[in-house]
Amino acid sequence: MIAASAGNVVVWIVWVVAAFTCLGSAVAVVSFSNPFYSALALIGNLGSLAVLYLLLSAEFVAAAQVLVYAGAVVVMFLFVIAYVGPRRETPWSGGPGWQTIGAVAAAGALMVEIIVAIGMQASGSLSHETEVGTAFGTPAWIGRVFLVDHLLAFEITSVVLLIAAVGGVILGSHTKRATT
Amino acid sequence: MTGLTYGSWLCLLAPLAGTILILLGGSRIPRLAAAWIATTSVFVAFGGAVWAFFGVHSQHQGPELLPLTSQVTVPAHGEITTAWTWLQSGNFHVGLQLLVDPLSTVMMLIVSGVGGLIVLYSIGYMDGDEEERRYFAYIAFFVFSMLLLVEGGNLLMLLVGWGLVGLSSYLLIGFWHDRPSAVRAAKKAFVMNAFGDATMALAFFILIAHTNSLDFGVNFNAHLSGTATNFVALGLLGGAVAKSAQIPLQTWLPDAMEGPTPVSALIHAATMVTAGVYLIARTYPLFEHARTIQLIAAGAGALTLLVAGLIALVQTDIKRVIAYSTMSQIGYMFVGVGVGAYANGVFHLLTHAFFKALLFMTAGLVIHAVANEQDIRKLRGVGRLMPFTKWCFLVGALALVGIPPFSGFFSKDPIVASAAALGTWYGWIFWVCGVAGAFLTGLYTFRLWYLVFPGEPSPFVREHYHDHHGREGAWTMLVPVGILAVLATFAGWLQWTPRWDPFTRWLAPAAPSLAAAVPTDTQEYFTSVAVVIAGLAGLVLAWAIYSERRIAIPAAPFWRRLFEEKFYFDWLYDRIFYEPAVATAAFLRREFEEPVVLQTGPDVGNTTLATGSLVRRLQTGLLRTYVLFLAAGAAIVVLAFLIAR
Amino acid sequence: MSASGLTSILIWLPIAGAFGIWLLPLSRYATGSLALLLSLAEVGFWIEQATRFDFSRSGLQMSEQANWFGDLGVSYHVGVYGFSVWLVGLTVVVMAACIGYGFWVGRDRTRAYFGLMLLLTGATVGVFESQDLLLFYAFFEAMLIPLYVLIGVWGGARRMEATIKFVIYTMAGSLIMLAAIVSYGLKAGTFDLVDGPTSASRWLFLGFMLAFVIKAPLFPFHGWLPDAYREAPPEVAAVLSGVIAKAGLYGMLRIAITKFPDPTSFYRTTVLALAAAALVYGSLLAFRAPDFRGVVAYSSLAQSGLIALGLFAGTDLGFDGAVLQMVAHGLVSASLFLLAGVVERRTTTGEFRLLGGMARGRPALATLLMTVGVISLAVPGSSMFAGEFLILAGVFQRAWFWAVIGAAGILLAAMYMLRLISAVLHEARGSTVTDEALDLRPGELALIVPLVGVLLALSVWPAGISHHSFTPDSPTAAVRTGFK
Amino acid sequence: MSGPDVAWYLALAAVLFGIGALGVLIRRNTLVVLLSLELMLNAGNLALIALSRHFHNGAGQIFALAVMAVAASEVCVGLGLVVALNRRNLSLDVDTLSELRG
Amino acid sequence: MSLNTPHIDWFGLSPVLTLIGASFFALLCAVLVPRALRRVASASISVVGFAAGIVLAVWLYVDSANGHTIAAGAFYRDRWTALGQIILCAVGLATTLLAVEHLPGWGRDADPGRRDDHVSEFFALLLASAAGMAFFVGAANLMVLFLSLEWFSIALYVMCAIDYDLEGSLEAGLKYLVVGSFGAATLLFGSALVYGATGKISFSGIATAIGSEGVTSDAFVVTGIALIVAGLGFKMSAAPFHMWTPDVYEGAPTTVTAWMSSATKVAALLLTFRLMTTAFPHNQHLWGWAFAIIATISLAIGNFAALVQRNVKRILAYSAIAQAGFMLIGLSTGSPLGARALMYYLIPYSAAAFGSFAIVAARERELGVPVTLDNLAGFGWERPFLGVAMWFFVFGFAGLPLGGGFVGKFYVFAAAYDHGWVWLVIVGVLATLVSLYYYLAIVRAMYMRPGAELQLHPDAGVAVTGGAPARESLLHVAVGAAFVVSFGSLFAVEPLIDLAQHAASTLPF
Repeated sequence: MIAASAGNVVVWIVWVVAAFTCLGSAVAVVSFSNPFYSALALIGNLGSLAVLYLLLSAEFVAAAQVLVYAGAVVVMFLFVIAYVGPRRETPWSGGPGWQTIGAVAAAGALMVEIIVAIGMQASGSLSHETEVGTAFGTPAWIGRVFLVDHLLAFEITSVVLLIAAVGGVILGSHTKRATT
Repeated sequence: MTGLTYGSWLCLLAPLAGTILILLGGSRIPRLAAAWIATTSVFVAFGGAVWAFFGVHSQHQGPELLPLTSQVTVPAHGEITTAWTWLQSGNFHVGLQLLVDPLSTVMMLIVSGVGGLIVLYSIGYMDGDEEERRYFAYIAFFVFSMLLLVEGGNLLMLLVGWGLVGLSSYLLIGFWHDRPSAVRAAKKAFVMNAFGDATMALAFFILIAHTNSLDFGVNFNAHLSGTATNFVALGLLGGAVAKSAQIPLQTWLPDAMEGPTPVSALIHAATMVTAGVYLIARTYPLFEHARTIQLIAAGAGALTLLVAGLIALVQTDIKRVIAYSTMSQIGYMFVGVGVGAYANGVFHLLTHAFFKALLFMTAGLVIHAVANEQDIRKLRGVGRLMPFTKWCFLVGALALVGIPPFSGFFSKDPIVASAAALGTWYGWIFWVCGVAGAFLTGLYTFRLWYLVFPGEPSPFVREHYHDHHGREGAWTMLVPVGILAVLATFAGWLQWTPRWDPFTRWLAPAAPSLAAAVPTDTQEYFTSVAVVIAGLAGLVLAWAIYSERRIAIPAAPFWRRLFEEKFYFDWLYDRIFYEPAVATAAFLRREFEEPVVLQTGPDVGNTTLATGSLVRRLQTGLLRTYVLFLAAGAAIVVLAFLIAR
Repeated sequence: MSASGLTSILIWLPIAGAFGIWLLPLSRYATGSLALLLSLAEVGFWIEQATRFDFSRSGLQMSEQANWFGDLGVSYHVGVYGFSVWLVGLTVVVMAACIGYGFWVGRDRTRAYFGLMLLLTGATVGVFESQDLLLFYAFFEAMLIPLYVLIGVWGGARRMEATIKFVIYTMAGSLIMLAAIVSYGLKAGTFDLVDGPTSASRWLFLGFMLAFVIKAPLFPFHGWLPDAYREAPPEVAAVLSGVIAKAGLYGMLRIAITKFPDPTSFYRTTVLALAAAALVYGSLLAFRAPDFRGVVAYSSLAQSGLIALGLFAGTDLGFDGAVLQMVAHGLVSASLFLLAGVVERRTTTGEFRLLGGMARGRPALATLLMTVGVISLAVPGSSMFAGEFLILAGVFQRAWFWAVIGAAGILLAAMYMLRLISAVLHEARGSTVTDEALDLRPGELALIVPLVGVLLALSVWPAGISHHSFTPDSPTAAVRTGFK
Repeated sequence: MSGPDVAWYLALAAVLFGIGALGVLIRRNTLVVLLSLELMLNAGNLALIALSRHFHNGAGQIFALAVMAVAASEVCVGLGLVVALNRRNLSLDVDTLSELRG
Repeated sequence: MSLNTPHIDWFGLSPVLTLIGASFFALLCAVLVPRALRRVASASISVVGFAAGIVLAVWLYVDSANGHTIAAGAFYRDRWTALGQIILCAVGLATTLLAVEHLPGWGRDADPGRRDDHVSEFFALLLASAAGMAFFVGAANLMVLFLSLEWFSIALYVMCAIDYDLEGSLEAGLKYLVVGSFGAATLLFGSALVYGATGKISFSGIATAIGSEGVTSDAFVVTGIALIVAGLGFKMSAAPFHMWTPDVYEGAPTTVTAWMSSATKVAALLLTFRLMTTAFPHNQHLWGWAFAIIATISLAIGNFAALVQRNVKRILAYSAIAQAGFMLIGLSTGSPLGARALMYYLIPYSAAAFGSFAIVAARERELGVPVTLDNLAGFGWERPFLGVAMWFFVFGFAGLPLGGGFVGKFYVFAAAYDHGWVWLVIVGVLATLVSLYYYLAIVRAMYMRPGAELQLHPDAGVAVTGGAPARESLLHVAVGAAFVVSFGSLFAVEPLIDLAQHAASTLPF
């Protein structure tokens, strides 16, 4: 696919840019010593993912990504970070030595194994590409799928969110704290 | 059921009843009551024995010497009664049986008769002991066991009686249980007898394995190979020598003198120790089938009668001297039954019961009168104060030495003669031993006599002698002694083999003497002369040494020491058996049980716990470690799947 | 009630009683007497069972079967054979005596104590009566639970190690047995002991045997024994050696030998060797043991060895003798441990060097200890003698030297028992033997005399058991046919 | 329009997943740990969406949307915990939270 | 535009819906009911909810002889689900009884003004998590699986941390959250891969896809399965994914621990069994072995680590890991017998697990400090009923015939042997042997140490009489129920096995 037809060079360029942004920001999230920057980096990561979603013709998800994540979640993060104040901490430090080594080994192993698996499949079940219609990924289509095929999932999601909200309230409630 | 059956059961159960009565009575009945219960029960037993005797007698046809049969059949002149099946498994079964035949009736009479006299004697002897009741319970129980032994209608019942007499002997030897020496002696006696029981049991196992039965009626030899028979005989012999204190299992008897004197008289002279003789006579077919073993028995007897005689020479304890003489006399009996002259052996058993009991009881009188002193060196001249005792003892002594017309003469000489009758080299060896034994008997017996009875009473005696209301002892003690003195004198006249032999004929149906062991008259006379001369020689020598001091006691330190150490048997057995056993036990306990067996469990446990604390260390409490494990686990599973797919 | 009902009643009456006692808030005295009453009722029911049992018929009698879980062929199946009847009898009698003893000495935490004793009774009876492998296993394990607490709570100073050791040891065996049971049962399609086929698998045989040799125990699997017997309260030790150990031997007879004929003959020599080792080794150690209980403990090791000899002799006499011996020794060791307890209560110790001279002035104690002692050293004519005679005669038919070793063991038995008797009763009075150490009280007599009485009765008629365990066919035949 | 085929997206997702995992494993600051968890979930999302397109069925996208909600909830609770910890003046360094161990 | 929304079998979902409903009402109590009444009100709502849940689940069990999926293939309505829901609701009911008397911060050192904080929310969360689990066991596709997993997980995170005055509680919550989310992410990625291999997310669809396209050994499938195994293994706290368990169980309020230790396992194991047998029957040679190995590791680690613990909650936590190992033995066989074994095992297990933690809770409330083997001394004599119950529970765990655990072990061993895995039986046997030590240690601590020597218990007086303090009557009821179940299941094996058999009958074998 390096010998890509001229038609999708653009797509390729976009993809590469997005991919590298994604990875770069991810690395940044993990490696910034200041959680505040990490959170900002996450925004970049999410944005680049949104772009990739667009390439995958999942407009609605891309939109949701930007709104829900970049919009809500990260902002929540930023608030909390601001609340607890900046706590700098250097990565790769602390804990027993074998912890770090093990960490790299385990994470790396997982990654490599999955990539290997993908490599094995690249020629297999993944090779045949299905051309998708224009309706694919549009909000309307999503809505239909949501309400017809996966109604239950939809409902569950709401319950989960509710529970989380309750939990947040319980844990975050300032009222009547014990004298510590 | 005929008279003899009733008689036999009455004879057996009366003493048992006595025991139980005394036990149940406990401390609620007065001491004398216990004593008289025991005595009566034994005399009742004697009555039963007499009843049985006449029962058998009525059936007893004239004297026929049965041809040598190689099997024990239920005798024509007696019968077996079964109370119930005592032990049964598969098609092996043993009944609680009694056998009444000439042999057993003789034994019953001896046991219950002499026993009765001795129990009567005990009344006086034990008077004042604080545990009298226990004593009489024990002694009645002994009589029961002994009767079970002689009446037992099959080998297992015989063994039961055999073991029970061992038990009661243990109880009586250790009667004064706060004396460590007594307890030790009792244990020794029991364990040695248990050894005999074990060998007998093994012999029985062979019989069971081959014939699946232990009845006298079975023709064992038909089923047994020569070797098997030899082993059976050997096993039985082991029991016999243990019980009868013959070499090599003789060492317990002298120590057994720790018991009260009547006990020594009853158990270790008159009855129990002669059980070995009875056993061989009872199972003679097996022995005759294993002739070698039978001759070994005779050899053991011959050896014992010499060794015991020699040891007796240096003993200083009055009872021990008599004890060794007992061993030696039983040696004679073994020679008798060993060569095959069962009647002679049993006859000597009979007379010996009388005169040996007599000797012990007179000794008992002395001991009782002189503050329980048993050392003959202190007792010099006691005869002056106790004439009756003195003369009775003399009777016993003469009977023992075998001076005519006392009973020993009639019973001892035929044994030696039958040894000669064999005509073989070993026959003659037995003969020589017999004669030599007679000489020793004379020597040690009259050594005892001259040391104790004649002459001026020693100051010790004068000081400690106290009579019993002007008599030498309670009448309960004197009467039996008198009776036995009479018996010891005349019992022998019952038969004089060259001329008349009703006793042999009486026994013939039960234990017909081996034809080869029936001496010719010449042999008889010749032997008698030899034995009597030997006996007199010993007597004279003793007179010369201990009375007249004509001859100094030969100073042979080595021999003296050898005799005093009883030929080192005890020493040897300690080294060979007891100490190794103790050492092994201690070693196992120290080196194996504690470090290995008991420690293995805890060790494993601790190892496990150590592993536990290792695993525990993984639990660092660090969140990241936990995640790491999760991730690593996932990675490994994925890898495994990718490989194994 | 129906004859078969008896079988279940014997199991469940005490268990129900246990729960009853735990639930009812009764006073100390009431609890004790209720427990004693129940145990005596057990004896009564057993007598009923024994009288109703038809000894002339072969095969299982008074059996009851109910579904437990059918998909694996496991059922609640109980019933008795001749020998089970005797072992059940042994159990109920000994338990009654021991409960009585507990009552007499007034154990604290009354309700817990008596509940557990009753639970133990039920479980043990269950072991002897259950005819389903899993049921057997359940009861086999259930015995442990009360024992654990009984030793652990009412035991001596070092009770903790003792209990842990005891439980872990025995469980190690029985869990392996569980594995064996699973595999046997699934292979056979049923866990029923009566219908179950015989198996030729040596592994399974070993799996079962391991449990039994530890429980019995045989040399060298007796690591738990000395501590448990020393630390347990005397009446519990009595139960341990008198009854519980017999469960292991019963297992050998009922399962290992019956269900695995080929492995049995394959490993016969091995087991006989272990048994002989146990006999001699136990006797030797008993001979040097420094205290009352030590002697009895190691002597029961020796006795287990002897009984195993009889079982694995594989001869008529061996089997009959073994059953007889199980009962006889059960009673003997129970009585001995109770006597040990009695002595310890008076002198606060079982150490020989502190004891002695108790015979003087204590006729009852002396007589009883003497009687039990001489019976236990198998003086001819005693029930123990009958048992040992049969066993050795039986094993002699297998090979002569086993019998010789056995005879040697008997000789040693005489030595250690006499040592015990004289160390406690005779010679100089021990430093701990005061005048306050009275003779047996009526209560104690009432506990021990019956046991001794039964022993004497057995001595008068040992055939009563030896010939009424496998009848009518010869034991070997019965075992070969799996008691059909 | 065509582009890099799904394998590339998946590979990207895998790498993202790995980076996220690494973040969780090596960072001690609770907040960053939470952020890294977000990365991992997003990796899952990316894969789902790529495959959803590949198979041309909506399940993947729905799944992804649901996951977003879930992620949001997790963050919500997680941040709640952070606040609570902070209020008790406890360090946010996860390594110091090892009162429970052994 | 018209949406022909799928027909929803509301009855099939009724237990879940009931629980959610109850949860909402409980939540409303937090705002509508005056503080004084909240505890009572929300507790009673919870009781009603769980009771109704049980009733409906039973009804479902009776009514769904032939299982099928509902709500567009998202949820299974069959007896496996129903039976699982019954167990869950029962445990939930018991937990409610236990929780009524639960005081934040163990009451004593928490200031009395706050003892009723969040009590309604607590019950709401309890019900919500129960609903999540009830949904989880019935999940029919990967999405529902993931979502319901998160559903009850999040609820549990909060419940763990709800005693936020105690550092331990917060720590437990955080640890659980992070590890849990990591596991969830793993699970998610695994699902994605499976989806990638088959294009399906419904279990049956996946199975057919794998079967038809013959992609059994497809790299995506196996990798996906592996990641899913890891994700679920975490939930059932099987080694090596177990590390969070001891800490969380110890740190969380004991009430919550009791709930988690029994309910979570039920849900996770039942779902896993269904997932594996329904979606990946063709890969049993992989996951079967995987679970066998995991079982072995769990048995080893759980038992060994438990040996050296002093804190009773930790001991029980490790024992929970080991127990998971036993149940995984049944699971790993993937056979009908294994299904029966698992289902049966869960019943006495959940009862005993709940009960034992409940008893620990009782002791905690009595002493006001964490319960260790040392301060458990004399407990058995002071609180006879609880003592005996604990005795039965732990011996049941140990596989002694004092509870269904005995038969359960027997069953899983049978399953393993039936599957030809003798080695697994041996492993199980040895593990049991090791486990004895600490189970016995608990009983030893309760009965064989004189309680007098530590002057901890304020109310030893009530002990001797055998009567328990009245204030804990509900706790006693709960323990009693658990006791009845765990002991009764030893005798009522046949009926329970029948239930399990029918439940398993709808699984494709």
